[in-house]
Amino acid sequence: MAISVEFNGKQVATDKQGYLLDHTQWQEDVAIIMAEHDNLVLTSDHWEVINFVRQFYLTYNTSPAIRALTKAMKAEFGEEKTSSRYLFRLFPDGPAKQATKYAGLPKPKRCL
Amino acid sequence: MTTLHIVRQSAFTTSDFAQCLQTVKDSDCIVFTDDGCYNLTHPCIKQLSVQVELKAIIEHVNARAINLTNTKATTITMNELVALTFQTDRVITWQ
Amino acid sequence: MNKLAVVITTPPYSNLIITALNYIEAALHSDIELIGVFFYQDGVLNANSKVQLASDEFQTIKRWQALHEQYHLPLHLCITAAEKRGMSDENDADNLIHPAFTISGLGELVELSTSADRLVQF
Amino acid sequence: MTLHQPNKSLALLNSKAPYANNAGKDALDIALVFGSFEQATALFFQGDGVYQLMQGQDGDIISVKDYLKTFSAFEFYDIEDVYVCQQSLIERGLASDFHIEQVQVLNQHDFASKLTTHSTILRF
Repeated sequence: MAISVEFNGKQVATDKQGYLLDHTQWQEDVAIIMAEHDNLVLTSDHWEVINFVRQFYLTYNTSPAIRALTKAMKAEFGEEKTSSRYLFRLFPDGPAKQATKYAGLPKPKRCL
Repeated sequence: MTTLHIVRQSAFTTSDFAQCLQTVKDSDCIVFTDDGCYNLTHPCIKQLSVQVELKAIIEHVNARAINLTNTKATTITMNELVALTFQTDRVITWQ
Repeated sequence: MNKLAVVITTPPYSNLIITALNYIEAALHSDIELIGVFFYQDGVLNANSKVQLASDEFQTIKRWQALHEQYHLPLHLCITAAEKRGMSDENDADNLIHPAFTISGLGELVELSTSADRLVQF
Repeated sequence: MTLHQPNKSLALLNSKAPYANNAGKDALDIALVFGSFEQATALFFQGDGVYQLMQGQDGDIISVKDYLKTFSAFEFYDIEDVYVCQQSLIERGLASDFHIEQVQVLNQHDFASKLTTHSTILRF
């Protein structure tokens, strides 16, 4: 993975794993390009999660762990769309990690 | 249900022991280790209104030339501290 | 048998670490089972193999190493706390983590705290 | 993993103000992980630790990542029990004006009693 991601002719710096170094530089195009690298086409179901994770981070200053993510999403999207099986189908590398990356947020801590 | 309090800092420097004193209950045990041993001569130890056992690690007291004659404390070894860990129900380390 | 776990938040350059090591040694010699030690905050510096001490000072890392070798005592290192302090396992050049220590995370602390009858912090 | 031991619970006793060091954040990280593993976890604030709960603070002003905002997410980690020592508030001339809702103010005796209902106590 490059140490930057290019969109609209602009380079945005990332860490070695491809997470943006500055979350304020994020735009929706960034998520689309990151997903393309992973051979993933983002659907509206993906966007629900990506936007939710980003909003969670902006509100609480932390990216949610998977259990907290499903719990927080349940109130808004209901049982069916927040089961961890559903989320793992959308984000095979792990919903917390992958959605966090596409949402332009820092890499979740290794120890968590 | 009793608590073992391990106090490692001098009350002349930090408020850890003062907070320990706010938390300690009847039949608890306070063990002074390291600079916590200086608390045996700190005025705030007189605030103790509950019945607690006061103990200090013998090497830590002797190394610091602390005189225990006018205190209610007894000295223990590290082995005894390990045993106390299980004779009480939980441990709080004030450091 | 009574089970004990220890959390170390004291750095190796503090003399308070000697007390922690003496306590752990006393526990290993008694009839309780010490199931593991978890290093957190500045405690992770205990695993830094590049820490240099004069030969006449207390040799912290050698004591940890000896306890690990003699008693197979698991020494769990919170990797996030270690990385924050310049100790990484990502490549050999940066790897300052002594092999007696295991790369670990806070999930391990959950495991230790649920398995142990007492968790003591030093 | 042997989870769900009914008699096991963790208390995190916070004794440091929020911005000078990482103690509060380090304790919070433990709380969030224990919560994620469905372990009963309670937070206690005593001494300068009570400053972590006060309304209106903003670490961004001094370039500190403000972990206090994360306290508002406790419900998603099943952290319901947050206790503050009344004596510590009084000593510092503080009113019960907190940035999260579920804080319970306990007098010295009740604070100690509540704290010692927990099987494991870590202090930061």
